[in-house]
Amino acid sequence: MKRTTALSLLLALLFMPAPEARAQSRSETLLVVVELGPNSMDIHGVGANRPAYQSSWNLYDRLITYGVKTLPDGTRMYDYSVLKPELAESWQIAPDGMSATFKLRKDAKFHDGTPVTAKDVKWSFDRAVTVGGFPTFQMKAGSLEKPEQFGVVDDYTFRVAFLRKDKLTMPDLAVPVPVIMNSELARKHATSADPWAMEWVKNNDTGGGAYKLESWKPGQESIYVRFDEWKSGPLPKLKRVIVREVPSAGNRRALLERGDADISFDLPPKDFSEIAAAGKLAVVAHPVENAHAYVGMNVKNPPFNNLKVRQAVAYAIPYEKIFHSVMFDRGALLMGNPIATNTFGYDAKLSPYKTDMAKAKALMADAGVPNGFETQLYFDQGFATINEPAAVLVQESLGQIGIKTTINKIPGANWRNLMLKKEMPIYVNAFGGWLNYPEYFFFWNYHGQNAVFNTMSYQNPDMDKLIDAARFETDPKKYADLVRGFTKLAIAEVPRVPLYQPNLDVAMQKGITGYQYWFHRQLDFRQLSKS
Amino acid sequence: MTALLRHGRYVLGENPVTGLAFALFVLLVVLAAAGPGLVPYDPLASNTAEALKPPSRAHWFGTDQLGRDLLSRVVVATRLDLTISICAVMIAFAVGSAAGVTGGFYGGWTDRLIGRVLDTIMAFPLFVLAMGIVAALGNTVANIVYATAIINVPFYARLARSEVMVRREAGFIEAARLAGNRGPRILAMHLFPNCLPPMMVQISLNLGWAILNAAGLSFIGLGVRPPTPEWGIMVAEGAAFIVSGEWWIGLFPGAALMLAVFCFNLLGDGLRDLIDPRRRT
Amino acid sequence: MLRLIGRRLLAAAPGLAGVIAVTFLLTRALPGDPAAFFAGPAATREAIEEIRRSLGLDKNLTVQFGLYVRDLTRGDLGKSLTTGQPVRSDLISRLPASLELTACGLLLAVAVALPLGVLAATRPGSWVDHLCRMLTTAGVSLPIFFTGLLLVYIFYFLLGWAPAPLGRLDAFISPPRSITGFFLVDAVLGGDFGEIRAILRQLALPAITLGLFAMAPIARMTRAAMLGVLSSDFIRTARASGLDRRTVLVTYAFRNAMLPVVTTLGMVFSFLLGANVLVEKVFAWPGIGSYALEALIVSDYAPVQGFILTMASLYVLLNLLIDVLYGVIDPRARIEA
Amino acid sequence: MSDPPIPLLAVQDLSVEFRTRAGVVHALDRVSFDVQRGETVGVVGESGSGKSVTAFALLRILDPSARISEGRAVFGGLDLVTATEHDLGLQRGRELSMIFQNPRTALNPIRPVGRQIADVLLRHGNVARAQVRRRAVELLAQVQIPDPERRYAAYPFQLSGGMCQRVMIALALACSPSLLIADEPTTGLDVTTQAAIMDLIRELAERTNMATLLITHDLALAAEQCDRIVVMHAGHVVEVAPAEALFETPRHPYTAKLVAATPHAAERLADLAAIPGGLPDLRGELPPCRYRFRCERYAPLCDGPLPRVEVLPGHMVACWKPL
Repeated sequence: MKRTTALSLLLALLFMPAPEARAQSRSETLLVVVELGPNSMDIHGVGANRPAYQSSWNLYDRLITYGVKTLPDGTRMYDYSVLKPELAESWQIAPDGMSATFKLRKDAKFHDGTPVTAKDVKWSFDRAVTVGGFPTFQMKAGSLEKPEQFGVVDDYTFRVAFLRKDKLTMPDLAVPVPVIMNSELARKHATSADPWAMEWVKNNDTGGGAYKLESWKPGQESIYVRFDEWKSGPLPKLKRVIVREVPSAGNRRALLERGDADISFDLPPKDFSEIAAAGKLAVVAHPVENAHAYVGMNVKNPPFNNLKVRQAVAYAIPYEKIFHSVMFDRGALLMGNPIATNTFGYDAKLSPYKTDMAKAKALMADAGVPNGFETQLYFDQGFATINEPAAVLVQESLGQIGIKTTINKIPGANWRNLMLKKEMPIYVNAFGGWLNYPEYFFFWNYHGQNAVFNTMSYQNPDMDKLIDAARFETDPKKYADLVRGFTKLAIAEVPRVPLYQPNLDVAMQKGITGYQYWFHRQLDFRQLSKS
Repeated sequence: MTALLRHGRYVLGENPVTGLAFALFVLLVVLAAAGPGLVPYDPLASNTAEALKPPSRAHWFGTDQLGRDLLSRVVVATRLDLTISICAVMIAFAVGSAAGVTGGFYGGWTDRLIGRVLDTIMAFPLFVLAMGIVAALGNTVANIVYATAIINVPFYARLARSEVMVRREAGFIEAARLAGNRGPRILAMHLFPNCLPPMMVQISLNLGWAILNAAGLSFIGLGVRPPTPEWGIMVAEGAAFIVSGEWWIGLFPGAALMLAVFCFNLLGDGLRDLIDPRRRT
Repeated sequence: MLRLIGRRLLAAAPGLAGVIAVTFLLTRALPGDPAAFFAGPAATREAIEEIRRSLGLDKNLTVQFGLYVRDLTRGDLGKSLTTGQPVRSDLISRLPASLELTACGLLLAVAVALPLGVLAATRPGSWVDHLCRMLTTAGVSLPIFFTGLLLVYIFYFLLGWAPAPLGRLDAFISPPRSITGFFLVDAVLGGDFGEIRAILRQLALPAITLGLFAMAPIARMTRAAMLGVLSSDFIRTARASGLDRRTVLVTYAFRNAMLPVVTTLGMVFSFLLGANVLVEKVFAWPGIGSYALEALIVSDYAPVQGFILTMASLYVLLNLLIDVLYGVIDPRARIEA
Repeated sequence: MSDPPIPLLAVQDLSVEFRTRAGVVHALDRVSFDVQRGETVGVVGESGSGKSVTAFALLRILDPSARISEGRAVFGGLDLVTATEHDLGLQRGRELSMIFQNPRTALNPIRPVGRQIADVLLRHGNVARAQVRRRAVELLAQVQIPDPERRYAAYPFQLSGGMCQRVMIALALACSPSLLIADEPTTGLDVTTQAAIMDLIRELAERTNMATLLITHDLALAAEQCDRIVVMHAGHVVEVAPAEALFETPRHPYTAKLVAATPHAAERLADLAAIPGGLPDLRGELPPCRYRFRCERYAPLCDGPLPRVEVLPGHMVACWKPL
């Protein structure tokens, strides 16, 4: 019948091989496939998500940045101990150590051609500390709190006054938040209700960074093109970068393996271990600094307010089983040690915990609950690929010492809610800090100020004393003792049981070189090249 | 009774596909009832040493990421999946036909009111409504059943209403009314039984659809609570392993799901042939 | 005809009002607290309260509902926090993608299911009948996301026939000049054959996945309708007056059988719009389905409400279209309306 | 006497059975009769006696579950039973056509009546495409449909029962067939329309010397319209005779009862004798004479094979003890 011939013609047409894609533009364009794309181009925007940091990092300049160091295995990473110039050519710390003066580059321009001056830096920093939410919080972490601290000496000289001698202030100027915005362009779109032009900057590029924003279709893709007049560093090699959102992890892997995508960094650990083993693609692995996945317990309410019960849990956790069959060894095993392997103060011998069911049962008896109890085990559905199997393994092993748990898979929005309420008895979660200092990690996770990340609502004045001292201790020996002090206390009190340090794995075609690991765990396009 | 049996045998005989579907249905019911007793392993016991093994003599369907035996999980899941779909469809059938029949029989503003409510449910994108309900009330099995039931109510209500509207003026209804039966008795005794045949077909088609709906919810993370074995969740988990080559994790639960839905749909067709007077030449 | 459209729209108004109210309540019942979610991980309580106030979520429900309806009348569907854009512009830019995919899916399903249904009806009880039933039922028995992933695995990953599941167009080809927003239509208007082929290749797998899912109800309804019509009196007259097989089957029987099939097509189309939420997730298709799904999971109200409202109005428009189509095919409906 | 002319239609020992859920139904058993050119033959019997099945069998438009198990039906040199579908297709609607009982449902509800007539004309090709519409309008006029030009585009639901039947007739006579089978053409119509339709059929038949096979349960109508009458009972032809002879001297007990049960203007309702019993179940084992259970004249003799007795020339009766 004629209808079947029409159908077969259509099918043949569909499945003929594609026309040879424009090879020339392919070699200068990088295709990144991600699970979730940016929801804003403005790092100061309300609710800007992590992919938004990547856009801002590449679209904007900062005053200074970190150096680079090459690891024994040949991979490169940022060096948090070395600060290098970016927009600022040079800077001096005042003799009294209470301020820093930056000399700006004279030839730097914004994407729309207007020259970059100190007043842009002033406007941008004032914006960061007053707009509230996460950016203001991050600036405060480096004692950058008030607009009065920022002064314009002349068009190309900018001064920052310190509130206190905080060794985090200078490094905090190199994190994604303190960007330099084209204040003239932004102010044109500001209104009385929106003085900082949040609405406009969210969707537009007021930067002067190495890449300009070519187009952005939220929820689909964002395309960046090289800013050829960029002066704040060596001109990047890639002309164009496309970040395309592909929700299904399976498809992302298929795209990589068939060579249609160049780079991806949010695949499940199992895929990374198999891709690495296959060797067709290059996989760069790097344990995430100052981070760990943990089983947290609420120390305020029974049953986990009882230290013996917490220790029993610490001995019942199947560390190796989780690390192998959930993470496929992609990371570093911590077995109860709160400090990450590549963070100052790490000492494997400090933590006594390992999987020892007999000891765990004994501790349960000592705790006065030999036949255990019922409770609820929670995890964030957003990270279900890893947390769900881990929760199931934890549930099974805790069951063997009498702790019967039902698992609750909580959608993203509700997870933040429960974390704020701090009512979850026991849960699987993870945290990573940007600034690679142990006291910065403890300040967020163990300090009595009970920040949202102190999910266990653990408050112990001794712990607070140790952390606060360490934050402002300049003598290296005393600093080391303080760090050892609060680490041992955290292990003894075990409000949470650190499991492992996850990897930031990045899979890329063999032709991609120059990848560098950054603390914000996003891609820096500026060092990448594609042969 | 013998006439029905002979009639039944004729339809099954003449139409092997319906026969096959009926056999499948019996198998499913047996698995649901005796499943947990028959399985070689504990469906919840993890064994990481044996993780991600392909089908072998020890594990006919292979093992999943935590080393749990897939055959046991697929078999044990039968009970849960059948319960979800049967309960959901029964609720939808009860509520739907009650609404449809009352609407059709009494007419007037009750009919219009019920009609508007049905329109609202029908206007909703069905799957999104289910997602909303489960997301709002939490993903317990009961909520999944209610969500699946609500979105199926309009099908039954519409069917019941049209059947009743057609027969409302029929002679025997007038006679029953004259004999002093009040409204509800007429509805229950006379009108409702007539709606049953087309309803049977809708029920069987719906059963299949209800299971698929539960699977869809699992795929977006709103399915049954882990670690309970349920086909939808296992297919959703398996989906992530297709590209990496562990095809069996998703395939076997998918096959079980397909067989169940397949069986219900074919039963639906078979029932229609059984009931459709025209086919009874 | 206009009277029919007017009457139909009027009848749909209460339904739509119901949808608006239920959506509002449903989204407010969602467990998550968007303020907490969008305040970011390091937010303090005050930061969250501040965001809650800016979102207007601190007012009581009735006030919020009043505000919502007022905005609605002004066509303002609020702002999505996930994409940061006004919901209306998101929906407008994404709706063509969903409609194009669903329409192609339906077209494929119809192109296969109608002949199958007719074939099965003309040879009841034969192997063709059973094959048709088995085939279409198999299509609908697998969860749609699984069929999608399987097709990607086989046709893209293993065989390499299909293009990468990267959404509506290969990353390196720019979309056709947008006239209607429907890539296929724009490309045809643009006349660039290579572009049309690229778009069709990208549409192939997702459309087939959707099509497979829609085939069963269409084939089953066609078979039943054809069986019904073939045993009617006027077909016997047609055969008795010696009309050839094709005229009897197509012009007489099929044309009449189209009436119930058209109603099913309407129902299947609206059902597909709901089901392609999952297909969009698998094929990274930038449609309104995946958009609403993302928003639902993070309890971002505005897009979910916008999506449901769009779907509800699409449903009403669709029913209207079916009635008009019904009138075209069946003079009785047209003349009595 | 020259040897009898070759009949237009000769049906010999036609048997039909239906495969149903409850077993095989032997609907027709060795039915035989002839129709001469230009003659009007009536086929009468209670409903369910196989009258319509005979008609459908001739045109082979039986239900798919039916099967012609034996017999021949020679029509103008062609055996309708064994003819290929193609050859039969050429005959249907051209040489041999049929009209049905409920005219409104027997027409395509969503296609203008004129177009339906045009379809038949186009199919049998004896009218050029350009002329088809004019010819169809002429046909509508021929069957006395008022304002045929406008009615061409009308739909069946817009016409009355009588009007639809006229369209049916126009449809059937479009290619001036040599034999018209009319299956209960006037049942369900009011008496005046009934008479008009029957007159129309007879007038058109005479004009083209067309033979008519009138199937009806109304004996009075048959008597009035037909030259010869075939009486059927439970799939058997029990008696064939010229109309008057059948009424004056019915020879088969069943025919006699039928005649007695037919109201004449004169008689009163009370005199009408009902025929006891009902048609036998055609599925089970059946005695050779299927009227046996209802026949007072039954005798062991009747258990032999059913005879065909030529009691008078042209008057056949299938009974061992005719009246």
